[in-house]
Order: sequence, then C-alpha cells, then structure tokens
Amino acid sequence: MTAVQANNLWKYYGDYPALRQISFQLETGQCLALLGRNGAGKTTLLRILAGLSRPQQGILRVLGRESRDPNSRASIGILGHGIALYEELSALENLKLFASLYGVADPEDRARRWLERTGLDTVSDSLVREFSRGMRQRLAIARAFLHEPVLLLLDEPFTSLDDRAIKLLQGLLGEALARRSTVILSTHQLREAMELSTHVALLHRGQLTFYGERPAEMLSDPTWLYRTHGES
Amino acid sequence: MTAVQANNLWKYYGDYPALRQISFQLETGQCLALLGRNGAGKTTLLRILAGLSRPQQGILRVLGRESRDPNSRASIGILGHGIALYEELSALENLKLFASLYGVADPEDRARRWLERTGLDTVSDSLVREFSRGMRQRLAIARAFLHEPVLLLLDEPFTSLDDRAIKLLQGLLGEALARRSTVILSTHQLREAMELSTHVALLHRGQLTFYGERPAEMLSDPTWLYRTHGES
Amino acid sequence: MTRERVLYLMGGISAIWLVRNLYVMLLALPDEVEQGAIYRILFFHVPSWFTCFTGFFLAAVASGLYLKTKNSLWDTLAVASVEVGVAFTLVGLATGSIWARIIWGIWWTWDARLTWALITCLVYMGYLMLRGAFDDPTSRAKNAAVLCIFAFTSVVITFKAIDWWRTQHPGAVLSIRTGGGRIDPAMEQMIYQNWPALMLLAAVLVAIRMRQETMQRELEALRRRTHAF
Amino acid sequence: MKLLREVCVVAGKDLRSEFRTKECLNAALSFAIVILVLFSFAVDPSSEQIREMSGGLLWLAFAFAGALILNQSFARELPNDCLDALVASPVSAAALFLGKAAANWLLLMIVELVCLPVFGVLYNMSWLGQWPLLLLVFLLASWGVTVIGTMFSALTVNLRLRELMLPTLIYPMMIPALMAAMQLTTVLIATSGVPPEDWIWVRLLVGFDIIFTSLAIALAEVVLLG
Amino acid sequence: MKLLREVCVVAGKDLRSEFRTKECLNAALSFAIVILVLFSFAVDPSSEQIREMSGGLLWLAFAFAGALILNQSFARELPNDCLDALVASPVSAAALFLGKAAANWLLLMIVELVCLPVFGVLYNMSWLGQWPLLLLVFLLASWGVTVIGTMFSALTVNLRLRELMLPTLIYPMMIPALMAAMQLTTVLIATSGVPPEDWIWVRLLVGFDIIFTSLAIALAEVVLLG
Ligand code: HEM
Ligand SMILES: Nc1ncnc2c1ncn2[C@@H]1O[C@H](COP(=O)(O)OP(=O)(O)OP(=O)(O)O)[C@@H](O)[C@H]1O
Ligand SMILES: Nc1ncnc2c1ncn2[C@@H]1O[C@H](COP(=O)(O)OP(=O)(O)OP(=O)(O)O)[C@@H](O)[C@H]1O
Ligand SMILES: [Mg+2]
Ligand SMILES: [Mg+2]
Repeated sequence: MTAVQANNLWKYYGDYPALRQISFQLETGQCLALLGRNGAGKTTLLRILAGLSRPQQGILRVLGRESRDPNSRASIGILGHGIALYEELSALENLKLFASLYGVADPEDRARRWLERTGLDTVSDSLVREFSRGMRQRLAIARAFLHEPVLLLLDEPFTSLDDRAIKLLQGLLGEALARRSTVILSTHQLREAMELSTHVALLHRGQLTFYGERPAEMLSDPTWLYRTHGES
Repeated sequence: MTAVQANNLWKYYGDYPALRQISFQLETGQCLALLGRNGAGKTTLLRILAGLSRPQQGILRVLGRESRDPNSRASIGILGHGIALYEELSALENLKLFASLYGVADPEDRARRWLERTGLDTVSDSLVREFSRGMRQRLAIARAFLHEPVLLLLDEPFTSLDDRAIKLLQGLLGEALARRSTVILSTHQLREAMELSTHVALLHRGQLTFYGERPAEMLSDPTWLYRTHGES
Repeated sequence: MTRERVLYLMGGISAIWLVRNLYVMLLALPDEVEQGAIYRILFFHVPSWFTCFTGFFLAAVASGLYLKTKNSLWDTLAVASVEVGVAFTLVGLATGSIWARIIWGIWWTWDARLTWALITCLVYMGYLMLRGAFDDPTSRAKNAAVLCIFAFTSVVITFKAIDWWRTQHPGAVLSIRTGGGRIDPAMEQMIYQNWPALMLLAAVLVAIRMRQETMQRELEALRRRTHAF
Repeated sequence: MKLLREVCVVAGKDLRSEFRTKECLNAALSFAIVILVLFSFAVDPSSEQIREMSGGLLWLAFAFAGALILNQSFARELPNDCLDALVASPVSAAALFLGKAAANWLLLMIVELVCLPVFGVLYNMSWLGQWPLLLLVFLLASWGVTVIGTMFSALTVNLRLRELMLPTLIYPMMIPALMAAMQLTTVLIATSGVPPEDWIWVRLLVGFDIIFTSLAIALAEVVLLG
Repeated sequence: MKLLREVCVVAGKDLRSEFRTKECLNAALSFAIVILVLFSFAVDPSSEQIREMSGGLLWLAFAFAGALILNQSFARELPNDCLDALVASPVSAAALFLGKAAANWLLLMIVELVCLPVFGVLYNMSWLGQWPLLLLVFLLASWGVTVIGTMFSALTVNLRLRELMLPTLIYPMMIPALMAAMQLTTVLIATSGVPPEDWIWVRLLVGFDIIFTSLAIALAEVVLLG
C-alpha cells in the first residue's frame, strides 16, 4: 500500500518558494531519510505531510486519504523542532493528555508504559519545566509513539539524545518498521539515520535532487550523497 | 593563565543536588569537552560558568575575576539550549543588538561580517521567525562569537547544523583556540567534539567522574569514556 | 527537645497573661463615657495592628537578609512572620469592623485608614499567593523576598494615614505619638499590657510555622532525591 | 459525543495547568477585591449614584479580568510549538476552539462569582433577590465575551490573519454583550425584576452568543491552520 | 553615559519588536477605548458628576490597559530564553531594567495620549487648557506605574497565572500613584489650575517615582539573576 503520495507540491513563503515541484511515493514499511542542508526545506515538507501547513499547489495523499483527514491524522505520529510539551504539566500528564486527544483506550496505562520505555518513569511526576534537554526530547519521542502511529514523521529526532537514548530510539524505529509502519525522518546525524533507512531523499533549495533506495556507499561514507548530488 | 577555576561547586534545585562537589581548573587556550548522559548536569554547569545561575556553595573564578564581573562577562561568549534570538527582529538587527550590548565599536559592520562568516548574508534582513532551525543555530553561533570573546561556553553547539556548518564551527573554534581563547563545550556528538578538544570532563549524576586530557582512545572510539568511567 | 519546652512555656505564659488581661478589662476597668462597653475592643484592635506591623517589619528585614545571604532560614522566617502578620491583620480588620458596626452603624466605609488597612492586607495576601505559585524553592524565595520589601511601603502608609488624610477613623491616641492627653492612662496602660501578650503569642506561632516550613522543605528534598533521573 | 469528549480534554488541559496549585481561586479572589478597591478611588463610593452604576462597575471589572485571561489563552501554546501538536492530532479545530473557550469561560465565571459577593459587601448592596436571573445573565454575557476573546487570542498566533482581522476591532466587538450585561445587572441589583422593556437585552445577548459562536466555529479551522 | 547608551539599546529593541507586530499596542489601545466607551454606559456621561470622576475614569482605563503592556514586557523574553543572553551580556541589570521600563513607559504614554482626546470627545470635556501640566502629570504617574509594573512583570514571568497574578500584585502597590494622578487629572480637567493644597499630590508623585525607581534599580540584579 502507498503510505505517502506527493505530486508536484509547491510551497511558498510569501514569494519565496521553499518547496518546488516535490513528487515522490513511499510504500508502507519503508523508512525514508530526508536529507538536505540547512534551509533546504526538510521541515517545511514534513509539516506539510503532517497537515500543519498547506501546499499552494500539488496533490498530497497520506495513508490513502486526503491530508488533514481526521482518520489519517489519528494514525500519524509527529515530532517537530518544537517539542510540543507543556512546561507546567508533569511528564505523565503530558502523555495522558495526548493519549486522550488521540482517543487511546486507557490513557493512564499507555502513558506509564511509554514513560517506562523511554526511561523517564522515575521522573514521571516532575514538571517538564525541570527537565534537561535530552529528557524533553525523550518525552517528545514518547509522545510521538504513544498512539502506535502507522506513519511517523520525525524532524531531527536524534537531537540532544545521549548514546543510550539514540539506541533506544533506533530500537523503537526498528520495531515500528517491523510492524510495517512507515517512517520519514529528517536529520543531520547521518550515521545514526543510515542504519535504519531503506530510502533516501535529498532536498536542495526546495527541490528533490535525489530520491531512491539508500545507496550502499552511504553506510560507510555518509556524506557521499551531498558530494554527488548536492551542489558543492 | 587560568581561565576557569572552580572549587567545590554545589548547585541545588530546591534540595535536589544537580551538581556536587565540582572542582576543576582550565588554562587559557585549552578546549574542554563536557560530556555526560542526559540529565547529568552539563547545562547546569555551563549556566553557572556563564553567570546565569549561582551555585549555592563553592568558589568560582572566571578569567581571573569573580563570576558576574561586568568585565569578565564582556569577554565571554555563550550559546545555550535556547538560541536567545528575537523572532520579531531580523538577523541583522539581532546581531546589531548584541553587538551594541557588548559595546562593540561598529555594530553594523561587525554584524554584517559575522552574517557573512556564518553564511547568512543573503538572508540578513529576514526575520528570525522565518529561519529554519539550522539557520537559527548558525545565527546563534554568530551571536556568541560576535564580540571576540576570550572564553566560549557552548551548550550542544553542533545541534541541527549540516555538514558544512559543522566544518565552519570547527574552523571558528580552531581559530579561537589559536588566538589562545578558551572553549568549553558540551555535546552528545562526540565525534565532532573530539577533533578539537584538548581536555575532557565527564559528569555523572552531578559529579565529575573524569577530568583530564583527552584520552587517545576517544579519537577512534568516542564512547570509550562512558564505558570506562560512567556507571554500567 | 529544649526548644520545644521553651515554646510550650512561652505559649503558656501568653495564655495566662491574656486571661489575666481579659479579667482586668472586663471586670476592673469601668465603661467609657461615650461608647459604653464596646470600647474594650480597643485593647485587641490596637495591639493586633501593632503586632501585624511588627510581623511585616520583621518579614521585610528577613527578606532583605535573605537576598543578601541566600540563607533559606531567613526566607522561612519571612513567610512565617507574614503568615502570622496576616492573621493579626484579619483580627484587626474584624475587630475594627465590629467596632464600626456599633459606633458608626456600618461594617465598612471607604475611609483612608480603613482602605489602606485593606490594601495592606491584600498586598500580603498577594505575597502568600505568589509563594504558592512557584514550584522551585529558590525562585520562590527570591521573588517573594523582593515583593516583601516593596510591600512594606503600604504598611508605612497605613500607619501614617491618620496623619496624612482627614479620616473618619480616630486619630492617634497613644501618648508616644500624641504627647499624651488623648486617652485615659489606665486605658493606655491596658493597651501596653495586652500588646506584649499578643506579641508573645505571635512569636510562638512564628516559631511553629518555621518548624513546619523547614520540615516540608526536607520532605520535598527527599521526594526529589528518590525520583532522580 | 466525540466532539464533547474532545472539548473536555482540551478544556481539562488548560484548566489543569491553571489550577495546578490551588492559587487560581485565591488569585481570583484577591483580584476581585483589588479591582473593587480601585473603583472606590475612581468614583465616590458613598454616593447614592453608585447603585445605578453597579452593573457598569461589575462588568468593567469582568471585562478587564476577561481580557487578561483571554489574552493568554493561545499564547500558552506558543512556547514549545504546542499548538502544532494539537492541530496535528485528530481533534477537530472546532473542538479545540470550543475547549479553549470553555476553559476560559469557566475561569471567567469563577472570577465573576467571587467578585459578586465581595462587591455586595464592600459597596453595601444586596444582589441575592434575583440570583437565578443574574446567574443567567452572567453565563450568557461571559460566553459572548469569551468567544470573541478566544478568537482574538487565536489570531495573535496566526500572523497572516491577524493583519486582516484587525485585533483593534475585536475588543470593540464585545461592546454589545457588555452593554447588555451592564444594563441587566444594574436592573437586577437595583430593582426587583426585569421590566418588560429590558427583555430585549436578554434577546440581544442570546443572539450575540449564537452568531459569534457559529462564526467562530466556522472559522476555527482557518484561523488555527492558516 | 554608558548606562544611558545601554538603556537606549534595550529600550530600542523592545520598541522595535513591538512596533513590528503591534500586537500589544493594538490590544492595549483598543482595550482602553472599549473601557472608556463602557464607562459611558456605566455612568451617565451627561451628568455634572462625571466631571468630578474624569481623572478616575481615565486612570482606571490606563491602569487596565497598562497591565496588558506590562504583562508582555518580560514575557517577550521567554520564547528563545532571550533573557539569558541579556543577563549574560555585560549590560548591568539596572540598565536592562530601566531599558525595559522606558519602553513600557513609551508604549503606555502612547496609549494615554491617544485615549485622552477620545475621552474628551466621548464625554464632551476639554482638556487642552492645562495641557502642559497634564502632560507632566501623565509622565510622572506613568513612570511610577511602569516602574512597579516592570519590576513585577519580571517577578511573575514564569508563573502560570501570570495574567491574573500581575495585576493583583501591582495595583495595590500602584495605588498611591494612581490616586495622585486621578486627583490631579480631575483638577486639571475640571478647573483651571492646581489649587495650592493639591500640590501635595505632585510631591507625592515625585516621591513615589524616586522611591520606587531606586528600590527597583537596587533590586534589579537580584530579580533578574536569581
Ligand atoms: C474595619 C475598620 C477598621 C480598620 C481597618 C482599622 C484599622 C486600624 C489600624 C490599621 C490602626 C493602626 C494602629 C496604629 O496607628 O498603629 C488602627 C488603630 C486604631 N483604631 Fe482602628 N480600624 C477600624 C475601625 C476602628 C473604629 C470603628 C474605631 C473607633 C471608633 C477605631 C479606633 C482605633 C483607635 C483608637 C486606634 C489607635 C490609634 C493610634 O493611636 O494609632 N478603629 N485602626
Ligand atoms: N529548573 C530546574 N528545576 C529542577 N530541576 C532541574 C531544573 N533544571 C534542571 N534540573 C535537573 O537537573 C539535572 C541536570 O539537568 P541539566 O539540564 O544540567 O542536564 P544536562 O546534562 O544538560 O542534560 P542534557 O544532555 O539532556 O541536556 C536534571 O536531572 C534535571 O532534571
Ligand atoms: N515561516 C516562514 N516564513 C518565511 N520563510 C520561511 C518560514 N519557514 C521557513 N522558511 C524558509 O524556508 C526555507 C526552508 O526552511 P526549513 O525550515 O524547511 O529548512 P530545513 O530543511 O528544515 O532546515 P534545517 O536543517 O536548518 O532545519 C528556509 O530558507 C527558510 O528561511
Ligand atoms: Mg528543519
Ligand atoms: Mg543540557
């Protein structure tokens, strides 16, 4: 089945085209690493896929439905630059809130389970305000995975995670892929991303200059893609 | 000369000791990589060194002066988790603001020069609100280096930078060290940090479990330190 | 252990003293000519205002010292004395209102003294409110201390209100402020007798609140330590 | 039903973070007293005229408290881009908007219900005679104020629309609701019932609420998503 | 000199980012006008008595609108932890505080100067006769209000209930300044000069400004750094 089908997407900020003519198709169970230099348009694309922003042109189908369809939104997990957690609520309350918003059956139980999985169970009652940056990122990851989404859109998920947390996240992603979920992640930490990704897309100034299966070269030399397909 | 001298620093949040008995001494021209797992206390320590928070106990001398001495503050460059840029101001305005705050002679000129160095000269009049994450981080780096500080305190400076920006930052740091400035940086991207650092400190639950010159093992195997000096 | 004994002792003394004062007030002193029996409320009205002003003064000093030394003991002293001070403010307001009801026929009027007394009460309630709103003890102590110093201005204004505005509320009566002659010496004597008794009571309450506060702080520390990341 | 549940979850979240410590009620109480003390300086509180201004003073205080509460409503979502997470969740924009409005409404009602007796004591006025009607007026008028205010608050997070819809116009838009509320409150406090010619104000309130609620629900998706 | 330059830089920054969005100014301005309009419903604007309340009404409106501006003053620094960068810079805490206060002062003055003619028109009152003195009163009283407000804005930035907490805490503190301003404004609008016994209010304003400015400057470092 096709998880994401994008056809000739254009996104302008004012007159500036942040995305130009983006077309690709991703099947379920695949993991796409969205690469590109700073300001290439990765975040913009992910936000459009998540339904947080509308492209001015082009057709987008996510999980076989219109983007912004409530049913498809329920099966998407997002993790953006902003961690989207409430500073004045505790870790547990944050997760419970999002579990309820996503209509999970037993929010409390689910929230506790994910706190445990992300290693935050000892601080479940502390306010997010008191968390260190890595702890926040862990909690944000828990929030994204909480409702067992079928499509995961992760924007630089490895940011500020320590070595153990990176292993943890890779494990979670591996599991999700094994369940035939689809993952799209953008990152600058190529080494960590390459272990998992089946596909690679390279954005360059809003255009897709490479899209396809992960080239074998990238495992040993992560910047290979930039050198061959990005303008130097 | 001694750039930073910390003697038995303790920092409590409420009654929770986030830093315990931290003592170390760093000479000018050295580069210290502050390592530690999520929540170890790296940010807390850097904030204390920057004079943004006061230790409850212990003596701290920065650049030979009391911490929070206006003269020493003028020679410190900081880059924290929050990028400390005003969303409603343009890149140029942000830099000009901080140049004026630091009493730089020709703020406009200096700001433009640093926009150029960080590759943001083409977007100098865009509001920070319109910047991608990496562009923000670059701008924050420009802000930290702007007044040619003698001591640089950088909290995860490599976050969300692309390969070129990382090279750029490493170049800037190299230059600063060549000028015999002192650098303290915390990071989870060990590989990027190890190329520069002369010294390494490992924090574990608020305690300094390792402090010394960078062990040669860490160049090839960055997690060596965690395995030998961190618990389990 | 000895500290506790001292507290009990002080509490006992103030209780006995108050009972003795009540006896003198109710049975030994005669009714006042114009007001009749109700004037006796004066013996609680005025000393409780003095006591609360003292408490607020103490709190302002403690806050200043906290900001200087960052020793949380001062902070504890400041809260305790504000809390006790507010309690006595409420006593002052209540006794005043009752008195007003009987003498003037209304519970409340927007007279400068009354209004400022109410404002002072509000300011210090704001202080307690602000404290409650912080989770982090360090910033709670700091911000509350700053507020406490600002707040003391309203105490000064309340105290001076009778001099600055023409008020319906009676002017100064105590001979230390007027030079004497406005009040019967026996009555004035009684005010001076009741004040230390109330102060002693206040001191006991402050000490108890301080102990409670310290214990709570330790408890919080234990909670954080067991839940470290 | 699903809508209702979602509204509750969203409102619950806002209320929880407000009520986290029990300070909310204390704050509302002292706030009410402070405002009433302020009024005593502005107008002569002992004059007879004060009775004819009672509704005016009360609703002024409420409008003011409302502006402060409402202003923060969506600003609360800004720090960690929390609004993104809400908008991306399957909750509909209407539910989100109504949830936030409901939370604001409740907060405003708390402030109002605390203010009323305090006002009564300090200004020597009895309001108990007509309390069911008074409550109705409070509920209706507060909802009107809240809907408009929440809309305004949402606009402040959406830059593009903010220009178009001119926040300067939104506050003045509340005036009809406030006017009606003032009139009715004065009548209910000063006299012993609503004279027939004043029922038009109730109709105005109801109409106002219906119109602006429908408008807000219709526009919620556009305003939140941009 | 250095202090003055730093104050200007900080104030300039706040003003520049405010004028870019005008978020706060619009809200405060429209809110103040709504309050003035509401007053005309609350009290009978044609009665003679209104003249004796003019100062009270105006300053009530300013105090309410001011709360919106003050609320935003330090909240503006929250998003990217901007306050950290300011505090870490060599600028002294006093300069930082004064800069922010100056920006708030200017914004408040704008609101006041726009409201004054509106008030004059709505209530049919001329205020031009004594305008230099009136301006002086506005400047002095606004500064007092601003200093206290800015201080408390810094104390309450991190609170959930900031919007409710800030006015609750500041109004009782501001009352002396507001009282003096109300008194003087009424006198200046209603009569044709300040009678000798009212000069004490001017002295009170000046004293208030001096005392609280010094207190604020002395405590700025503590408040900002913690
Ligand atoms: C709610 C109503 C009232 C309030 C809030 C109030 C408040 C105060 C305050 C704050 C003081 C301060 C004492 C000082 O100067 O240190 C005071 C003193 C005093 N009050 Fe009242 N009062 C009220 C009603 C009354 C009434 C009705 C009377 C008698 C008619 C009264 C008689 C006095 C006297 C004689 C003093 C001592 C004045 C002095 O020597 O300073 N009060 N009151
Ligand atoms: N404001 C605060 N209140 C209470 N506790 C805090 C606060 N800030 C940090 N902490 C606690 O102090 C500890 C150290 O936090 P710190 O931010 O210094 O960690 P860190 O080493 O920077 O971690 P990371 O790599 O995740 O950024 C953590 O356990 C955190 O929960
Ligand atoms: N709100 C906005 N208004 C105007 N331009 C914007 C806005 N957001 C992003 N842009 C521009 O769109 C381009 C793409 O930004 P985007 O955030 O998608 O980059 P990115 O690939 O995620 O970069 P990074 O790796 O730095 O996060 C950038 O040039 C940026 O300046
Ligand atoms: Mg991005
Ligand atoms: Mg950190």
